[in-house]
Amino acid sequence: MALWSTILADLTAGASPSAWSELILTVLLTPAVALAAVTLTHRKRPAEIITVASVVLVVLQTFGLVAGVISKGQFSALGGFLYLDAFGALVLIPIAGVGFVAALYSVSYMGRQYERGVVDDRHIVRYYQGFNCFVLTMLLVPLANNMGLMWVAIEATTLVSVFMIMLYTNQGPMEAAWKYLIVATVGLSLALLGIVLFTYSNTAVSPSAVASGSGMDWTSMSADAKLLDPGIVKIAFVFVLVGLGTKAGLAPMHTWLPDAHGEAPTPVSALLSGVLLNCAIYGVLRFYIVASGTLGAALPSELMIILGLLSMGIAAASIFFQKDMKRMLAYSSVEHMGIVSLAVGFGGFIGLFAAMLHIVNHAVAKPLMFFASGTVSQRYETKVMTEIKGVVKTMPVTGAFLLVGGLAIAGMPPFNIFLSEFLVLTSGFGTGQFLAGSLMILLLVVVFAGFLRHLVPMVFGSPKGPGRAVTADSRPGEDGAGKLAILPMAILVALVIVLGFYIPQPLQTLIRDAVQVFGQGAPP
Amino acid sequence: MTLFTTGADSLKVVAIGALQVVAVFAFAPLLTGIMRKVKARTQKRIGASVFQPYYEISKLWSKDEVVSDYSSWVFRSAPWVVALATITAALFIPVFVPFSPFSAAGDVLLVIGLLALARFFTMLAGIDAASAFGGIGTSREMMISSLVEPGLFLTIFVVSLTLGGTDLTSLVGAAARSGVVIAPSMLFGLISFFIIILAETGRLPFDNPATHLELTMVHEAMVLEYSGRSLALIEWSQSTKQLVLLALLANLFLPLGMPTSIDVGLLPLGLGALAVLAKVALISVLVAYVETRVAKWRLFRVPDLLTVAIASAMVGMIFFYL
Amino acid sequence: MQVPLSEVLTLSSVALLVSTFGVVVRRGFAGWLSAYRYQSVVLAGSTAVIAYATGLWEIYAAAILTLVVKAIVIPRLLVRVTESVKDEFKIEANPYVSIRLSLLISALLVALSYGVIHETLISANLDVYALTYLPVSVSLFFIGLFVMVSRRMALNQVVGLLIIENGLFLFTTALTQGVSLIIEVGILADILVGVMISALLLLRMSQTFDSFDMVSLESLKDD
Amino acid sequence: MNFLPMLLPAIVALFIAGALLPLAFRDPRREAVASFVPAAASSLLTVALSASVLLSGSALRLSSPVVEAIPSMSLSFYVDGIGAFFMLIIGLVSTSVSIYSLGYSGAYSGKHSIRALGSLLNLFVLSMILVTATNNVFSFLLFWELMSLASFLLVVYEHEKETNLRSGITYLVMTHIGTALITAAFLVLYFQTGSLSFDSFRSAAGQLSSFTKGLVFVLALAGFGTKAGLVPMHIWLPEAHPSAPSNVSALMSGVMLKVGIYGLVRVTLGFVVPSSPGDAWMGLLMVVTGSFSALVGVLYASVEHDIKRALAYHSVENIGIIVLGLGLSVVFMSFGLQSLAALALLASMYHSLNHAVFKGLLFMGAGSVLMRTGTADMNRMGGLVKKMPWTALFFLVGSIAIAGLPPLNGFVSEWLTMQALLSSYQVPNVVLQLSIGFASIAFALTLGLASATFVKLFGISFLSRPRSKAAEEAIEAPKSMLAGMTLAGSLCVVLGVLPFVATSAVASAFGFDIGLVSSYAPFGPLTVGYAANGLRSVSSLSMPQVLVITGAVGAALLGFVTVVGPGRKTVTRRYTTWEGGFGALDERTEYTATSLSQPIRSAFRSFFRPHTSVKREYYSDSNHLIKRSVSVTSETREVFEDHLYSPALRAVVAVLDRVRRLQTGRINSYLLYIMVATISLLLLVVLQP
Repeated sequence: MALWSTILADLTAGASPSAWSELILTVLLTPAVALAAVTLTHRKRPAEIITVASVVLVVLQTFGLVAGVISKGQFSALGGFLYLDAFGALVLIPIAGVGFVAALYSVSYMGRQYERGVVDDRHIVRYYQGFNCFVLTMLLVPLANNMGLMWVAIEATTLVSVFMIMLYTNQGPMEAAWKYLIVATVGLSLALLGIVLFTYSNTAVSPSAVASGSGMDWTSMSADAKLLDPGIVKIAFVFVLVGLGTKAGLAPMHTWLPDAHGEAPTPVSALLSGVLLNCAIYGVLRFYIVASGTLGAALPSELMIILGLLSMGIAAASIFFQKDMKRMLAYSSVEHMGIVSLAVGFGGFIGLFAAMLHIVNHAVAKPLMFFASGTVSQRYETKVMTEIKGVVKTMPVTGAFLLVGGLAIAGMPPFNIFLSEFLVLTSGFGTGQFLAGSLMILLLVVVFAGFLRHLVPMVFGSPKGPGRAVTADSRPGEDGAGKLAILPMAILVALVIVLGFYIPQPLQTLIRDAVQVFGQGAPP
Repeated sequence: MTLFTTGADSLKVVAIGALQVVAVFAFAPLLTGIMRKVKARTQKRIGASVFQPYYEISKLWSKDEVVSDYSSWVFRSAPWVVALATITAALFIPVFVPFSPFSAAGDVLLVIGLLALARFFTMLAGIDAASAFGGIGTSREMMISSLVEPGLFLTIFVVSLTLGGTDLTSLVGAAARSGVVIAPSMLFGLISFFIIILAETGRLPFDNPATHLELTMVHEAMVLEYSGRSLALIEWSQSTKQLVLLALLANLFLPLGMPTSIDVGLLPLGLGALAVLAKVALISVLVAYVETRVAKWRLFRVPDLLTVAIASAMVGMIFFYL
Repeated sequence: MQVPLSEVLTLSSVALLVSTFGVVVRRGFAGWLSAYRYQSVVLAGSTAVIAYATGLWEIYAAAILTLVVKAIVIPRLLVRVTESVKDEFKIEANPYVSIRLSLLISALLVALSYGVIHETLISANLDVYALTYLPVSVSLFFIGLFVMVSRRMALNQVVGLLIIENGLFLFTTALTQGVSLIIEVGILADILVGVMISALLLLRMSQTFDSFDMVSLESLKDD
Repeated sequence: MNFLPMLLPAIVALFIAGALLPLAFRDPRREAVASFVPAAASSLLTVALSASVLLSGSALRLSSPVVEAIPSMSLSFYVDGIGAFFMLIIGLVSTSVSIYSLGYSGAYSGKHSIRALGSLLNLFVLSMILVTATNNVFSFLLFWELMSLASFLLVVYEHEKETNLRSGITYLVMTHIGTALITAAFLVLYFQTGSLSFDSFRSAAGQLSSFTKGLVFVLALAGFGTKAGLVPMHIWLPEAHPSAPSNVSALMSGVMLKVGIYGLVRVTLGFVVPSSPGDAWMGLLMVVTGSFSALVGVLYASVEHDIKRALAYHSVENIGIIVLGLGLSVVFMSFGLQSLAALALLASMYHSLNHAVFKGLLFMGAGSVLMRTGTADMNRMGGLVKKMPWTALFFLVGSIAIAGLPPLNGFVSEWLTMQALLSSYQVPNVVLQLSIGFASIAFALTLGLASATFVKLFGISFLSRPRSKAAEEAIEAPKSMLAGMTLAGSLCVVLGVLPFVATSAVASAFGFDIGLVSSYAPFGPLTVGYAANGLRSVSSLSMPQVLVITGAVGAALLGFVTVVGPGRKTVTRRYTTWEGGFGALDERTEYTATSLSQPIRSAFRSFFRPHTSVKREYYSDSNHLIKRSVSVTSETREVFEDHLYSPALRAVVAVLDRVRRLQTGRINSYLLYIMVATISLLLLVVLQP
């Protein structure tokens, strides 16, 4: 571990405070510039190269920011308008990481769709425009200090993702986009009600904030959380929880999620599931911090536990009967967001540590599953799981990744999801929430059974399927998916396995600082 | 009393043990002869002489053996294993003298294990000859033996509770000391042990030893393919097992006339041995008498009789506890 | 004559509630469009009242902006978009909840919002604007949501959305004079873009499916 | 022991080498050698490690952190006596199985990848060994499920057959339910002690309240029972073991079930120490479940005609006997009868060692028969003793051992269990005495049925005439398979004849002092004291002396036969079996496995509820007199499947189906959900004080 700390030290030594705020701005600028460049060139090849380059840049800058946060704690830019602390940095990592991996995968996936004529030149360019805009808006969410700006960023992500879901113009995506737009807009307006109420109670308390116009800033809200009026904060937190909960896919507001993630093109649904949900739950947790400051942790945690259990229950039921592969993965995202809210509900150092870790773990495992299932459904030309058999025989490498990803998502121990789920259970039983803990174990078993019921016949068995050239005699070595599809999946599989029993030192310190931001549990 | 005590008394001990086994081995066929004689007499027939089994064994001893070409070494080794197991089992049981020298090495559970080993190999031999008769015998024996085990174990449970422990020498000694009066639990133990002996030795309600009709034979069917010296060995160990079990019944449940311990002097030991012989002969007469009175039960009614044995042993146990 | 401020405020909130009920009652497309136009005017009026009371010039700009956009631009845009739509999709033939029952439920929702707001906020020392307009905007929000729930036609979803936007706008102006204008404009812009995209989507959908009836929009479900 | 701390990492490294090495080769022969030789070597190392830990009595401690912030979240290992004893079992069996797999993998060289079999086997054995070495909840669960995952991948190794997939899924889901229960048990302990490490569980064993003790015990019994295959949770076992390749099912049946028993022992004796008569109900529960699952296991095994399914059911029976022994020791412990508790524990642990060895041997025998004849159905085997003499001999040794017949190890552990049952009269509570008495009926019935089953298993598959062409053309198994079986067979004999080897191992593992149970001088007898109503006696069993006596009797018999020789020279002629004068009968008239077990099936009708269906085929529909063919199928119904599992599954599915309907597809209902959610949460928040 000494190795890591030496790297961090000399990296952050040279940078002066103002350097960090410039880094925040450049991180936002990179995707914007890429967006402009893609619209200018308007051709497939350059669009791909620009997108991948911009995402690589974003990843590097994010690592810089994370190093800065670990050594400095937190810093802001544009006079407090943008702000980054440990919790924000933690949510930033999946955005950059999954963005990079999704970019790589979409080059191969959209390329293949392009060859098959499913998508023409105009579509590809619009896809990459949407992709860069999507990354930009998602980066803005954790960086925004002003809650109004964060709300605008989340609303923008909704509009951009609606735009990208409508890429394929047949009936399914159209209907999914419509439902997504309506439900999300309703949800977000509810969230706006909550945010405005929070701001109102904040300005009522500290007149100085009114003058400097920072009434809506999270930093000032959390600073005088103790002084806010409990009545207003109670209603405001409910509005924000239901509002942003819709975007985070917490039940019963999750209904748009299976349609949207099921119908969107695979890289987009990987981004939606892996990262967008994190940004929404990030918003909810920001206000959870303020509300637990004012009302004490009891009431907000109770609400989080109720919604968490509800999401796991509904997701478990739907996974058990699902026929479409992508919808099953969407429901599994609902389940994992339920686990994160349950972890925060259980609270204490271990609970919050588990929540942060689960956000990162889920962002690693879910895209892996989406990529593997995307490649498989591209090759078998169907998304219905009962029609796909013997993937391990026709596509050995992707089959292995599908199996590893599936078992990881279902919570099978050697992989990373089990580590955070186990921590959640420990915090559950540790804080005496026996009923919620045992209900969670029960639902995890149902989800595991449901997943296995679909996954094992798909991966094993003698290969038959409607798709092109799905014959048993394909040479075991040669795998259907191209090199560029295998690379992102390989990175994610390696992470899924390694994170199962070894969490790198800087990530641990980052998570510990993020838990301090919640200001609840001291390490045991 | 560990076996390898040094000096003179170890010689005496081994001598008594060896003598006892030789006596058991010698008198066994006589017992079968007596039983057949009694059955004949009750059916108003003269019947063969009491020593007929000896003549049969010596006749078979010098006959050629015919072996089926489907069978394997298991078929040919079975008679030797059965004889070996039965004689070793006899060694551990104090038959004529309330003392068996080898009780340090094994107890009544070992005796049951050895008898089970003999039964295991007989069943295998039944299948090995690849004939339907062998199959009939083995399948019926499988069902009967699997129901005899619980009865046997529960009887031992009752006996070990009332007489303390499973070491045969101390059991027989304790039975002798307890005199004529039989504890109620021992009475129920006696009933269940009697039924089990009928099943073990293949007497009438379970199996008809005298017939070759495939409808009724169980033990006979398994050894149908044997001839010559192997058949002689099997017959001999069958009757030894019969004598040993009857002697066990006599010594444990009807201890009348049995000297309480070994060092009482030669005369009472001799008298005790004679008493045992008389009791065993009396019981075999009773068994033969029961055989003529009762017809062979249908095979699927046999489990009910064995359940009666288990139930009575269970009641014996309850009697002891309450 | 100097009308005291509180009367004016209660008068404008009553007017707002009446205009919302007006939208709920309408059956046809043209009907609720005119009711919506009337509601926007009343909204602009009450914003002007707040601006006059607080003397802040931004709120005046916001009031004019609402009047222009909501009373004129959006209705005309919607009319142009829905020209090609056949008539029978404009009339709400059989909504999930009959009109009389939906009126009752709207009244219930108003009562609920007033109850909740007063129950929790007795202790908070709210200024007079918040006190009057907070419950109105919350009930406006719930009624808009209820309209979207109870109507079968896709067009009426947009109606519900617009009512919710009005409620939201009133909420923000009444409560947070202190919020900087950029955020205010940002929020308004976001809402408008949202409405435009839904209109665009409606257009695209009307070409792919030949009807606006929601029934055709039920293929994606877990059967 | 200075080299001790290095052994564990060396074992782990060797196994991982065994897992990765085969990936470097292409030709199946070299792949097999590259994976199974390191496996055999590291299993030997495991035996050495566990033996040295048992002998020296010292413990090995090792750990590497996973999450610094939470101290007890780390990969920590602690090899103490109990762990070493089970590691010894795993080491012994996996050594012989690895040698056996060298030959056995030849059967798969054409169709399946040997690489996968080799590396998965290495991972499987490694995870089992590490489970017995872990020292905190996280690492225990990690390696526990790694074991289930590796064995699942091996169960679905031949994944063309549909049934294998279904049994694989049932297996993994049932194991996961078991793990859920175990996690709950450990976390309840965590709530009591505040840390995840087993040391704190052990130190807090005294202060647990009786309710927590009961709760943790029941959860652990259900959780580990699912893994060990106790009756109500055993349905995965008869499907998973036969579908795995035979060398894997030898490991699964012989050793993986023991890891379940290890968990149970660790929790009952380590964390939930029964100390007061109030805890006796736990022992009684184990005795009842144990004897019940022993009876059910052997009943199903006796009517089974697939050799691997029969052996799998038989594992259920033996696990029942082990749990029976454990239950008795818990009962004795809660009444403070330390010596009897040690006796019962010795019986149960000795039986788990024996069962691992002879079940491994039997599965290896079945594997070589399967490899040579291509079928596991006994009705198509027969006469193999002439074609595969060595396999037949080993299978016979295994059958005698498992049937608990004297010369071999099965008898010794059953003798100890019977002595423990018989000495239950010293328990001062009448209800316990009577219920243990009733449990001993089931136990005794199991012994009878076990020897009957193995007469059928050995007789039908090896003796009499071959019933199919494949059985006729069978040839002896390759050398390496025979070597594996020789190792296991000789272990059976050694453990049978010299019981002091195992009793001293168990004594030092569980730390009860030497004098307590019986004298451990080499060749000394196993003695159990008796003192009932004034009569004192000592019953003892010394296998070496029994062997000497049998030898003497054998010599005497031979002498008698030669001395009393036949009058004239006798000749042994070979001739066809007597067929009752009907002329040459073919093999169809022979007894088959199903017909052999028919009397048992009718004797236990109420349990099996045999269901026969007759199917008639006619030449023409109009006249039903002339039949083309009549086929009768009679099979026994799986009681637990019909009455316990399918109704439960239907109920769960019905509930899930109702919840699933929420996704109606209409946007109105989605918005309704949001409205309802907002209003209900508002009311919840407002109305709460």
